[in-house]
Amino acid sequence: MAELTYRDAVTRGIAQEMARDPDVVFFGEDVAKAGGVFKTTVGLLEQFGPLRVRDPPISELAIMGAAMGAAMTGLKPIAEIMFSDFFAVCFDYIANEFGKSRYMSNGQLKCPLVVRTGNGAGSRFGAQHSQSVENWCMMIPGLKVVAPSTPRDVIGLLAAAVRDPDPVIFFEHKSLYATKGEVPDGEIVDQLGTAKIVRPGRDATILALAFMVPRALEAAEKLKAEHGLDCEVIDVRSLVPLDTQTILGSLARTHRLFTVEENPRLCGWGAEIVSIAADEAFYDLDGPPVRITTPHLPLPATDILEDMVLPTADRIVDRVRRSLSA
Amino acid sequence: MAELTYRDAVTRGIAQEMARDPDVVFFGEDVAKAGGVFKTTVGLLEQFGPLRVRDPPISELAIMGAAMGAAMTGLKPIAEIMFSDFFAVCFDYIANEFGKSRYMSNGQLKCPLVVRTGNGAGSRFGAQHSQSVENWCMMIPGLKVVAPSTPRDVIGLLAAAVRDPDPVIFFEHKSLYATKGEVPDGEIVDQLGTAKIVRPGRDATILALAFMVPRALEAAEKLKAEHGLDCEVIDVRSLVPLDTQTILGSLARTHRLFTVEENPRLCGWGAEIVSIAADEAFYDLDGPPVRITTPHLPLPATDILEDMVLPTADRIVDRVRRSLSA
Amino acid sequence: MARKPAHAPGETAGQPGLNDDIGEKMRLTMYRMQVEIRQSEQRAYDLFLQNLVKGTSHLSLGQEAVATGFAAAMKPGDLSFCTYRGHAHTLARGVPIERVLGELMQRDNGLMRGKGGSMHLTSVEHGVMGSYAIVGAHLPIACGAAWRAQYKGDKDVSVCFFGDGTTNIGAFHEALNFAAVWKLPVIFVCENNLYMEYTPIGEVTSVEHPAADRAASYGLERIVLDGQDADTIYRAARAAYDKARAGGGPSLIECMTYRYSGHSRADPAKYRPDGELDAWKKRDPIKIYRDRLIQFGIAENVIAGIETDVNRRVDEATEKCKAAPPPSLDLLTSDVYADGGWAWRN
Amino acid sequence: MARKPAHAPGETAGQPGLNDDIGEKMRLTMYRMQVEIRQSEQRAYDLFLQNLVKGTSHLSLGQEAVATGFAAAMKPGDLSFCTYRGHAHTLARGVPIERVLGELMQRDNGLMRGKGGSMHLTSVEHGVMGSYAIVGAHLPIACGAAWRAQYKGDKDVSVCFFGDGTTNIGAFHEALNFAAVWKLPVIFVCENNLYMEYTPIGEVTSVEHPAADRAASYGLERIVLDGQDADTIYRAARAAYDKARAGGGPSLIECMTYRYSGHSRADPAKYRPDGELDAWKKRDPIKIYRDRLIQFGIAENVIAGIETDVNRRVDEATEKCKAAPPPSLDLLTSDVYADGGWAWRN
Ligand SMILES: Cc1ncc(C[n+]2csc(CCOP(=O)(O)OP(=O)(O)O)c2C)c(N)n1
Ligand SMILES: Cc1ncc(C[n+]2csc(CCOP(=O)(O)OP(=O)(O)O)c2C)c(N)n1
Ligand SMILES: [Mg+2]
Ligand SMILES: [Mg+2]
Repeated sequence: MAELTYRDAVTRGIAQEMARDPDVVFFGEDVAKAGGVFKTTVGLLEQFGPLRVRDPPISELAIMGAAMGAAMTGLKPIAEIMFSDFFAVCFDYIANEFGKSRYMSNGQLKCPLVVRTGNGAGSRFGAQHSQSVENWCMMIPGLKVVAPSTPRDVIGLLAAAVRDPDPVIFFEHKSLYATKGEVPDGEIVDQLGTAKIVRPGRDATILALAFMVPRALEAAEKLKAEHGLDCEVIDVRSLVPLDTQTILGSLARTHRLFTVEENPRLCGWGAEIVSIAADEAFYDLDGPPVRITTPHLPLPATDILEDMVLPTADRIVDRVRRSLSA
Repeated sequence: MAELTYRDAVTRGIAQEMARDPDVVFFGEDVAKAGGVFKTTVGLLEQFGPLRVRDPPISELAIMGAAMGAAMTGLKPIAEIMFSDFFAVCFDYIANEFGKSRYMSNGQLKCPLVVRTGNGAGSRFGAQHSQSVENWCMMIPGLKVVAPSTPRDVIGLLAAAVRDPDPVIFFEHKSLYATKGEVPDGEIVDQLGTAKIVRPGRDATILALAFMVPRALEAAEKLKAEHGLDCEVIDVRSLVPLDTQTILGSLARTHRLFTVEENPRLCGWGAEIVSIAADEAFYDLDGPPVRITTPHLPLPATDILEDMVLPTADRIVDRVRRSLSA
Repeated sequence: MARKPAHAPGETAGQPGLNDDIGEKMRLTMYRMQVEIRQSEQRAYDLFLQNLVKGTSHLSLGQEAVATGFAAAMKPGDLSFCTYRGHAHTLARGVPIERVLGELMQRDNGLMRGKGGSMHLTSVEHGVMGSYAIVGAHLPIACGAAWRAQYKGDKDVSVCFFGDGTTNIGAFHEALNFAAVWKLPVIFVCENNLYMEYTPIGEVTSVEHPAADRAASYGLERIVLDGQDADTIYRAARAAYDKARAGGGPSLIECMTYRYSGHSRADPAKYRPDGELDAWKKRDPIKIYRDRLIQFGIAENVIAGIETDVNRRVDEATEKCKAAPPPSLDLLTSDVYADGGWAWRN
Repeated sequence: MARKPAHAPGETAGQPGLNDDIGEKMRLTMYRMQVEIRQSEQRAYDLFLQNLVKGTSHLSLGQEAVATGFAAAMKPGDLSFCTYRGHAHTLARGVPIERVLGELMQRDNGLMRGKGGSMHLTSVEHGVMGSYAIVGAHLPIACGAAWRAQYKGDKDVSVCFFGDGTTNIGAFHEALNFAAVWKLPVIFVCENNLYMEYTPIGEVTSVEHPAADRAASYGLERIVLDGQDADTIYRAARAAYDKARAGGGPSLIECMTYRYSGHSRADPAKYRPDGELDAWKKRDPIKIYRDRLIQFGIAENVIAGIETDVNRRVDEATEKCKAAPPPSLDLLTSDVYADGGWAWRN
């Protein structure tokens, strides 16, 4: 067991997989010599050499396309897109290529790649460098989509992603890079498509993802301490495959559902899960399912405005308390 | 009054606005000399001349960026992106630019443009030319998103879009181009953000968009004739702004909600509306709200497979009937 | 502009003859290939008129020499990346006619059993790593395949075919620079058929030769070829493959050619100036090649034998397709994910 | 590669002197501009060290001459499109220092009252039509503004600044071709500071001069300038503006320059080879320009007067920013839509 930052867990996760499989290659803007703009990949070039860890030009189309071509023909590439906002400049691969080639070719083509990216707000970078865009990927058939909230999950889910035979979009949260957590020694391999109950509870189910998980946990503690409400918190972890069993199982016990999303409101993952719950578990629900999201806005740069816009523990507490006492 | 195809309504809608306002310009691949690959813009070049109707290169980034720059500085551009699937090659403008510049500049910049596009399935074009991608746009803050289902709405909503001071994404449905409808003479101007009850009913509310509207209507007639169920059908028309008043108002009368979406399941507009209904109208609901969608799949090319995949009137009938009798 | 092939007709006539660097066997192979593409494409067109081809389709009638010259120069294991206009390149790699027509006719015997359609022909066993319908998307993908070859020390070369109009999209630029900097074994082949869909390429392009005139931007040699002469293509292709295999990096090759039919099945191609089609038909690649074979002393009956044989095979393929059932319905949800299924939830 | 400026130092020294085509008044203006940018950027850096600049910021220390030369050649109404590294270009258009520093410090007096942040400086009244943080995105946008000018017969010119690294992204290619074909009054200015973020541009680019060596791809003239000499920039800029206004279409201009600090505030720039920074500092644009003024006989006290005045104004601006309140909270939901609000539903 060691304490590791989420940032260092990224490095260790990549290294674990590169050491295991020589077909794993890694590339992205400034990831090699410079170790990445978020310093998530320091030392990988030295460890694995310039053939396996490479600095491409500022050419996100080339990066994503090359990852796909390499994956199709036998490598297991990990590509980094520096900020998830930049998915918009290479969205063709995400939306039209990665997840469709196997289907269109009737199973002839494969696309076992991982795209890692820095997602989310909190750094006061403004509207084009702070977005939480996991729903841009969740909505595309054929992809898998993961977003870990702890260092341990970073390693385990990254390993699962690299070993998965399908294209996986791997969302790291920029505001979690500096956070720390216990990580066991040795190889860690987790499983895609599994949510985790990170705090059991009886009165309500709160779903959260990535940076929202610690906030939901904090809210749950406050709800308990201040209002006597015992909430179950589930770290969704994997949007596709979605662990509806764990989610609906929890709902069957608590009878109330809250989702805490960082992405802007419209068509977020919370909407999808709420619509599943409303359809399939309607009679389990003792009250309206509630989505707590970033409002449907571009993100402001200024600290006090950015702090207002993301769901906070206090906002979660307030919303859950009001809803449960209604 | 005249009968017009949806296709010709596009031409007439553009012409109406270009005749009214010399700042309206129109461009897109093959739209000028050739009149568009879907023949939606035949004659516009002749009517408005080569300075106002132009053929750019295959450069969707240039097209979208140029539309934005022109809009920012005083024109009212209408840009065509041939197939909505190609939004993926210019998604940066949709996701990161159009809807954010006003906000980021604290109101200094404006972006009054319209992007028209051919959306949806039914032409056996396969996975990269058949998608229904209105949710790609609905999820982005700062945009407005419209999808007409009739020739009259094409003209009216296009006029409203062109006159709107914000960026509007205008989804035309490829499978509706050949359909006909009555259109009044003279100028037609509709209003964004308004849904339309196209068939009143008491037993359930069925929401549909674009190509799914005629199918929902057909289903409603069958439900009435064959099962005595009287369904209200609402043409959502505008995803942003969303006319939640009309939708929730209907739900308050019928107490049951169904959405009929062509886009693949995850994070579609149906999820958003169901999550609104579940939260805000929970106690109006007499049973689970149900989403009828294209399954979460890439689209197959073959006719019999494509016909299976989209929601049909029969599938709607079956789902509604089973749900209401449960 | 850019309406004249850069090389005069009969340019290769001065070559040493049948036993030159190409030789009789390869020439007969290339003739057969061109005839097969011609007849298959013509058949696709006829079947469309009979309402037996559904969806869209993009023919290469008139462009047969490019596909032929490149495919003939390939080694097994070399990889092709095509566009929606990919029937020719697919056939040229040896994919059975039946499997191509079957896909166009949306039958169960189609290359992808009808799931992909005419724009996405793929046959991994023949090295056809897919046909891509988003303009430009496959150029970076081909780079990735070439990177794999470079990394693994495999000796295969990736070749990526695209049109003139594609040179104006961002992915073209990114792929070319990327391939040049990483010295990837990839060949970019621009089939300049003078039109991006319905608009003449000259009206939307800042240079006369949309690919070749930009080669210098990537430190590459400027190459413009007569796309109607399979020998010319073959020689250039061989050189490019050799260079790529020797670690010399990418090539960008522009081939001047012409499509006889419209852009896609919906297009009557009325935008073309009078006489343009006729002028190009005078330089028909199959006619050019047939004349050369004759000139080199190949017997007329050998040539006719190839033509008849191809014709028979196209007929047979057509009949098989007509008799083939439609795809089975369970294909709808198969092969989204590697486990064979489509489950996005548990 | 590409590490040496293309022109030797002091190149303009042979010009006819103070009353040449530029003249004393313009030269003093350009000196003041460069000093103002230098001191404001230095102040931004100091404020960052004091933890008073939040978020990120990208300084143009060392690159002052480019912004100055272009802005000085502009007419009112001309439009600037900048990147995240846009403070210099914004100041050069006459935007008050206070408004720029205020935005960096996330105060209510900021140019966008803190909503945009340092990467998105915009001042429409000064012709600064935004700063864009997605590499390449603003090149097509500048084309659109130029199209409007062409269509309306307005005489303004759009200028679009970007870095060397930006030349490898698709939008660069699409914008250049588009502008060339439509003959738009737009000027593309590549500030080649030798690095795309942390990676030397030569390691990721297929040509030595990432912009200029690609000009021919768009039928444009190859132009590489000494980016440390404001006079050189000014003259080239004037010519490009004149050409654009006369309907001669776009220009692509590569200016060799260097940033003294890291890419952004988080970057200590350790990847630079020893001595590189020092070598460039020997050709400091402000030093070059100051020496020229002296050489042309401008009195030392006039020059020092400018410096002192700018210093005072930067101090004043700083104090105003420190005293300024944070943005009011209702800004959060304002100006998403043209009605001033953010309602996506009724
Ligand atoms: C990104 C994108 N934009 C537009 C289209 C529509 N489209 C399909 S083919 C084509 C023309 C391509 O021209 P060219 O590259 O010359 O190839 P050709 O069809 O002539 O072989 C266009 C515009 C597309 N498929 N993808
Ligand atoms: C599409 C995109 N990719 C990557 C980035 C991250 N990024 C920001 S600045 C930069 C380097 C740009 O280099 P250059 O164009 O030379 O400009 P400079 O910063 O040197 O002025 C990169 C890679 C981005 N903002 N947008
Ligand atoms: Mg073409
Ligand atoms: Mg740079």
